[in-house]
Amino acid sequence: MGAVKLLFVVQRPPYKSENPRLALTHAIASQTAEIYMDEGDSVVPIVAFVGDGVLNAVKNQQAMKLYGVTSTESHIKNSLLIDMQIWVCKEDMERLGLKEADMVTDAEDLGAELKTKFVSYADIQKEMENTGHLLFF
Amino acid sequence: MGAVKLLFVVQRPPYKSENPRLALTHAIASQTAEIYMDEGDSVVPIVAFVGDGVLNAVKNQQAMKLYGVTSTESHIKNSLLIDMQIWVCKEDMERLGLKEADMVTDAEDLGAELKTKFVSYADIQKEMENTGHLLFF
Amino acid sequence: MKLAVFLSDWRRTEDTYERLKADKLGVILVGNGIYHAVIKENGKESPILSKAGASFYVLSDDLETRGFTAANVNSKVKVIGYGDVVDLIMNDYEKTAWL
Amino acid sequence: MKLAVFLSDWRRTEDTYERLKADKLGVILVGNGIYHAVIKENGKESPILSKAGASFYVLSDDLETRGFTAANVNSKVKVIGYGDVVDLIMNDYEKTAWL
Amino acid sequence: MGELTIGVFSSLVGSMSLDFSFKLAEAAMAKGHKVNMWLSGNAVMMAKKGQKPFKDYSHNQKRMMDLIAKGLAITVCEACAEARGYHKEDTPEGMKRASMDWYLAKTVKTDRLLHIGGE
Amino acid sequence: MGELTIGVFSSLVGSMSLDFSFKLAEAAMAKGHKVNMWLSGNAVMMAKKGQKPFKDYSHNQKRMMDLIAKGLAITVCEACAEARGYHKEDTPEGMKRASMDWYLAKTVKTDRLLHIGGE
Repeated sequence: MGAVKLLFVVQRPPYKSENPRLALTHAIASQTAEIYMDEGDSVVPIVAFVGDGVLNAVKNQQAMKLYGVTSTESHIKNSLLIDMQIWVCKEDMERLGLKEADMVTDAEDLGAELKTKFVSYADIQKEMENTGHLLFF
Repeated sequence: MGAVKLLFVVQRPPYKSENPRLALTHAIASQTAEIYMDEGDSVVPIVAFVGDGVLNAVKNQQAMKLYGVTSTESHIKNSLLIDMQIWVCKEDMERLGLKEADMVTDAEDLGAELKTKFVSYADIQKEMENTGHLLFF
Repeated sequence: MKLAVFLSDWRRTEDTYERLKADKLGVILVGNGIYHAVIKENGKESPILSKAGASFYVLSDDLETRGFTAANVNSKVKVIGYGDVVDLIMNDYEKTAWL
Repeated sequence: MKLAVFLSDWRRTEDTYERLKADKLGVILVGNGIYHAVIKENGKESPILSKAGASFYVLSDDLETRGFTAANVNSKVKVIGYGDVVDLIMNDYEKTAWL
Repeated sequence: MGELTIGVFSSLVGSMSLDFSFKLAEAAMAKGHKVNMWLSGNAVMMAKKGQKPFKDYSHNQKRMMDLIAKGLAITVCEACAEARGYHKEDTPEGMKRASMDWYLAKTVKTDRLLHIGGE
Repeated sequence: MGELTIGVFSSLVGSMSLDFSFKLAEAAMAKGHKVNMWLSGNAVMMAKKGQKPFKDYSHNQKRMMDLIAKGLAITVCEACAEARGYHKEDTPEGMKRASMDWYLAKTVKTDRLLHIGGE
């Protein structure tokens, strides 16, 4: 089968449900899925935040300090560190009054080279068409 | 303390969450709460359906036949049977295009004398003011 | 793409549905999504049903669980069973999206 | 009545809040309700904050968990801690309603 | 000092309303109030011993045990627990199981009720 | 005949999306399709033996056991289970526990994926 693309689409804010966090941890698990796959197979995930889902990518989340729970910010940074693509919908940021300076733009503090991509909804729609399977959260 | 009034307000439709059903089962439990109370104390519940919560009181629910789960209709009928007041907001029924003929109006088949009361929101607001505690679902 | 979208909520908390495009789009109403097929709020049919070019389906088990029958369903929407849902997923569409 | 209302959602699925009346009304934004205190969707403040005569509060723990601080909060809303929530419930209001 | 009764229906991992409830109970007890808690619906997920404190998931067991030691009265809905496969022997030390009438009865004498009936 | 993989994240009692998933799996298997199921988030509530079949609560254990006997491949997220206090010895017969990569790997060869990522 070769490489299968998976698009994880997060449509809702963090902390009301566990599911936005699980979108990230499931996508990250693509790194270790080889043990269950045939030689040469792989999965290539992209996590895209759309609608109110962009609130997951607001920076400076203090979830660990205040509730002892890993923040979605931290999961996004871990994703960038393993070169997993993180997309955030620009139109939705603008609608909610969020600027790039308010968002997790990179994980340079962890040594990651990949940066968050701020994309238009049209880019996400195009990726929905190209991807093997869709996973909405 | 004597009798304490409790108003259970169900604001959301059935089957998306267990909670509208739990509103009814908790209210019904007022019948047996005496064992935990002092002599002369009692709780008097009313369950009011407002907003999309009125969808809980639509009749002919086939939840038992199709999913093996007691319907909210059945819990409403059991409530009437033990003389527990069931209120349904008229304005919300009208907004959703529901007529009294579409609703659980009584539990005569079980031998209940009490009937569902179709009330205006103003009646529910008034009861909120009179009641000891509010329980929103 | 040929996409089967599942809607399971009455009051929706996403706006993805309005933006989604597909060459062939099927909308399957399940769970509390069935209210879109039967309720006319303030006399108007659900805006869900105005998606251009889409085919609409409602799961009869979930309809009847909530006290409605095929007689209540908007004429744009076809009433189907679990077996039909399987066929739509496996034969008629390539991808699914549960919103 | 003196009523403390808790809002814990951003996209709400009830319309009780708009209809509720109280002689003294406190609105406590917790969980994802905090977004009403900090987000201006399409440049407009949340309609939640236009309830006449109400006092508005937001829980700082839930604000900071989501990446916001007191500096982002609408001037109509007071930032409070858990101890303040206790005092509001026990001293300032008689009844509570978690919508 | 007063008496506060908190009823919660939200799941262990999800909305964080359970986390909120325990932090509120802690703050209320620190001010000298008596606190009762009723866990029903998905909140009965607290009625299972041995929950691992991973950082990716809400974990309230430790705070709950500390509060029970300080006098928190906490009871879970017995039927809701059994339906989820939690039996008597799964119940954490100091937590009671009862039917819903326990909660109803508490509303009679409590000064305030905070009923968290949504997720 | 094809292969269908269903991923579910919804709780046992609540939205009835789990009930939907098992009925869909049953219908697909009746038509001769192979079905894989992945339970994560609150759907790991299925990973607890001995759930009592009360009529007031969704009960999927019986249907699940029947489908497993007929060849349903079902795996739950191990960390999600442990965080809720479900250990290896709690797991129903025939259900596997694994980390999330099991699900990811299934997406490679499956003909269709139905991912139910909300409550």
